[in-house]
Amino acid sequence: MDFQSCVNIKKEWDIVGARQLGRDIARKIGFGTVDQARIATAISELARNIYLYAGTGKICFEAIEDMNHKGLRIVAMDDGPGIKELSQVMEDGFSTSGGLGAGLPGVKRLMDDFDIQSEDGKGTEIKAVKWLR
Amino acid sequence: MDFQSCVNIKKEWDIVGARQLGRDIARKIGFGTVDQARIATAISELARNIYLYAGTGKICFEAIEDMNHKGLRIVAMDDGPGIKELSQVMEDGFSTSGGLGAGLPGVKRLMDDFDIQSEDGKGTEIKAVKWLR
Amino acid sequence: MSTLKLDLENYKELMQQYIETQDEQALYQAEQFSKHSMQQNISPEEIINVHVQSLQHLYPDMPEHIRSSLDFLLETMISYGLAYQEYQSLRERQLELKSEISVAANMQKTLLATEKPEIEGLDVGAISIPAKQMNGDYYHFVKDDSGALGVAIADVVGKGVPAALCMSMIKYSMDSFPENRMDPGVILGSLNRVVERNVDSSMFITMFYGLYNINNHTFRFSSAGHEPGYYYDSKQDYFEEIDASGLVLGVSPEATYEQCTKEVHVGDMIIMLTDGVTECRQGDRFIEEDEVLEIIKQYAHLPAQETVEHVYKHFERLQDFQLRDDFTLIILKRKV
Amino acid sequence: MSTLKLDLENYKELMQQYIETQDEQALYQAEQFSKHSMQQNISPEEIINVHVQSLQHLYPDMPEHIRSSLDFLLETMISYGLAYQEYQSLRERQLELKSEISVAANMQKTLLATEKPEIEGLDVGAISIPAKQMNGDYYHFVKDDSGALGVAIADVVGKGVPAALCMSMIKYSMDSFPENRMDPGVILGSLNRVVERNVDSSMFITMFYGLYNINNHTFRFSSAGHEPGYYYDSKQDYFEEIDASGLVLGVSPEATYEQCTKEVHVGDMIIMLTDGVTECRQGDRFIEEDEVLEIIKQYAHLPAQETVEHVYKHFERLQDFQLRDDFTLIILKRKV
Ligand SMILES: [Mn+2]
Ligand SMILES: [Mn+2]
Ligand SMILES: [Mn+2]
Ligand SMILES: [Mn+2]
Repeated sequence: MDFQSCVNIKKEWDIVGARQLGRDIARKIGFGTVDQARIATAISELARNIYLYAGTGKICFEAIEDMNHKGLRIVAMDDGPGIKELSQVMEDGFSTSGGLGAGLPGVKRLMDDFDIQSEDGKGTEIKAVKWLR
Repeated sequence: MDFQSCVNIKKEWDIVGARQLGRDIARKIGFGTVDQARIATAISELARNIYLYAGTGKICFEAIEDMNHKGLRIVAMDDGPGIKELSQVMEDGFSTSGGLGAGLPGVKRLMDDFDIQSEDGKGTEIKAVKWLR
Repeated sequence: MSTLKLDLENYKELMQQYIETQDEQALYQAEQFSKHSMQQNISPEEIINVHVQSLQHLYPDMPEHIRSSLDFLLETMISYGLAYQEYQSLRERQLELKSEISVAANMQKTLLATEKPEIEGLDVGAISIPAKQMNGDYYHFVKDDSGALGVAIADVVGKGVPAALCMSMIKYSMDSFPENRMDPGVILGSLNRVVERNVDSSMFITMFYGLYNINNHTFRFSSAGHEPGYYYDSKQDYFEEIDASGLVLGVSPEATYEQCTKEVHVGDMIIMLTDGVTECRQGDRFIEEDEVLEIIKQYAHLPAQETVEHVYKHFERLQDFQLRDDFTLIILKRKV
Repeated sequence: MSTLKLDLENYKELMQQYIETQDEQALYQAEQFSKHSMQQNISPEEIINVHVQSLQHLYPDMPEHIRSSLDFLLETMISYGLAYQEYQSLRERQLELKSEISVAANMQKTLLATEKPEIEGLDVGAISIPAKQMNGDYYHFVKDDSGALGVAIADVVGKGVPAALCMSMIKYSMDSFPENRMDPGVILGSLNRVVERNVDSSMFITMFYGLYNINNHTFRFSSAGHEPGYYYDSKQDYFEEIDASGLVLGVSPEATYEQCTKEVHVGDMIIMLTDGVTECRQGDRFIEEDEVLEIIKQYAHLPAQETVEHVYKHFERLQDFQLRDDFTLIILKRKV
């Protein structure tokens, strides 16, 4: 993956940087206003998770294409503590508790494809794709 | 209650008439845009219930005042079949099923006070009040 | 996609109508439009988007700052849109759970069913209505070898599913007691050990157990911390509390249960109930004990089953048709 | 009220910043603003209202048609606002139910608990994991007067609360059987009558009951329509199905249960399981029977309890840590 399409997440300010880069790429791919806003919100969640729970990590963007359509892939990586109870974290209805975070189920909803790999003590990698319709 | 502050509900068009009259009175009492819209939506629900389930009935409006504040009282009356299972009709979470109607729990939410009396075969009377804050 | 486009046209026209005429009909249709959109799972941010597009079609010279402001507004709606989608899936899950619990409630009804005994000279009325779907109250009739009638009335501390599970345990334990050993104190003693052994210590059961001897018309009873019963003396028109000392079930394995006996005269009644009857509330006010007895007396001339039903209906209405606790009332009336 | 006013200021400033600079930071803060608003139960129509007011402060000369269009937009948001409020109350109710069911699940664990027997010469392993909170599978060990070991394994058709209630019935019925009459066919026959009498006809229970005679090392078993078990012949390294004919419990009061006997040799295993083991799925693919036996064999050299635990962990991972059905596996291995 191209270096320039990644943003390192170390401080809260980097969340804005990641959103900006992601939105720019999304716009270039051809996503409309609503989808751009959804993608930006998904990026916020991913970046904030890194910032809050892993300390540091990075978020990368890639324009992708399959036979039928173009899309944007977001990959969020960190070497943090990992997520122990995946099934609990992905459970619906309680992620937006109090409304402070959409959480990972929110990211899954905002995007089209969603995949998560996490190992206890070895960090987390989340891949999410939004397809252009 | 003053004759002029009632609207007879016989056809769907009368729903609009009831909303119009209710909104005018609400505006005069001093309600803001959001509350006006909420009151109009509550009137829609009450009037549509009459139109759909009782056939005919009427909706009356009254400017009221207690020691501390002014308010609007809406009274919806019909001689229809009445509601058998009140506790079921007032149950939350299923009223907006499919999104077609906010139902009576919706009216209760949109207004401040809510009271319903219904007798099997003898019709229904619903009183709802919104207070000016 | 095509429906959304169609709706865009629709929205634009309605909006234009409203801008031009300011009339209520357009607003009414706006309401219909949004309900229709909700049916199609359209999120609020999409409504904002349709709004922006409609404005641009109608007013291509819309000031840039207005356009920007609406983009900003759209951004704030994304989180609300997520909550809306979560709402949809929560509602589905809730419906599932509801039907699951209603199946369980039906099972419970079958499991806990007890037949009201037909006994010469004794008029029996019993009613038990759960506050939610599942009943945490329980009553049970059993005739022993000598023809005496055993009556159990119980209340689990707690409601809903856990209480129901607990009650089914009580029921199976009682079913497995031999039918010839029915001393109230002994029965409560055995149940106490079962509950103590099997149930989490945070869960308690109160029970009143009475044995009506049809031959000499005496009523022997014990209580495991249950709401006291009443004896109604019809000659003196007077209610007397009947109670016996004993710990609630499940607290201590060594609990013992006092046994008391009451002679029952012709025309008199024994009343057993749970706190769902005596702790009825009207608004914020608790009903007084006297009020409950007053209402019972008011319907006492009727057959016992009609009495308990009328009393229930009275308190149901008083509580706006929403019981706060399970409601169980049993009346035994000596006829001859 | 005062917080809302504060937020109005806040919103206005952020919006202005965005209009002037179009920068991402303002949008990020818009997102934060809306999450904050949601925490304070502010409905989407109120956001629209704050938007309109901010625009009017900043641009007092805003065209009348824009103002009207926003009133129209606000009207469409009222229904979404209602859905949002319903979402809040649904979530609360859901949390309540969740904790209620978790209490019930704990009770169920206590109620259905069975002690794994220590028997000279026999190595016993057992595991039972529910797919949701409450277990619709059940297993039970009991030693009879002669020292024989009775093993029951059962599966209710259905999951969740109703299944749990049903299982507690089975448990209490079994507890009330006299301890000296433990013929598998007779036990299934009695249970069948209990279930038939007490449970709705839509609910079925399958059960496999086996009796291991420790003196002559024979295994006598009956099955009420349950998933067949397996006998593992260690010398020949070969699995043989063990099954007996019999209707599922609760269908017909007259059902009878065939009884079969199997000799057990040193080093061999008896495997009993529910369909949650054999019908594991990986994505859309069902696991083949052979695969299950292969995995069991892979861990067969370990003590029986470790075997069943390793097999469970294997299939748990295979199913992405989300069981589709309750999973119960019992292994009896003859040591000497
Ligand atoms: Mn209770
Ligand atoms: Mn109670
Ligand atoms: Mn099952
Ligand atoms: Mn199963």
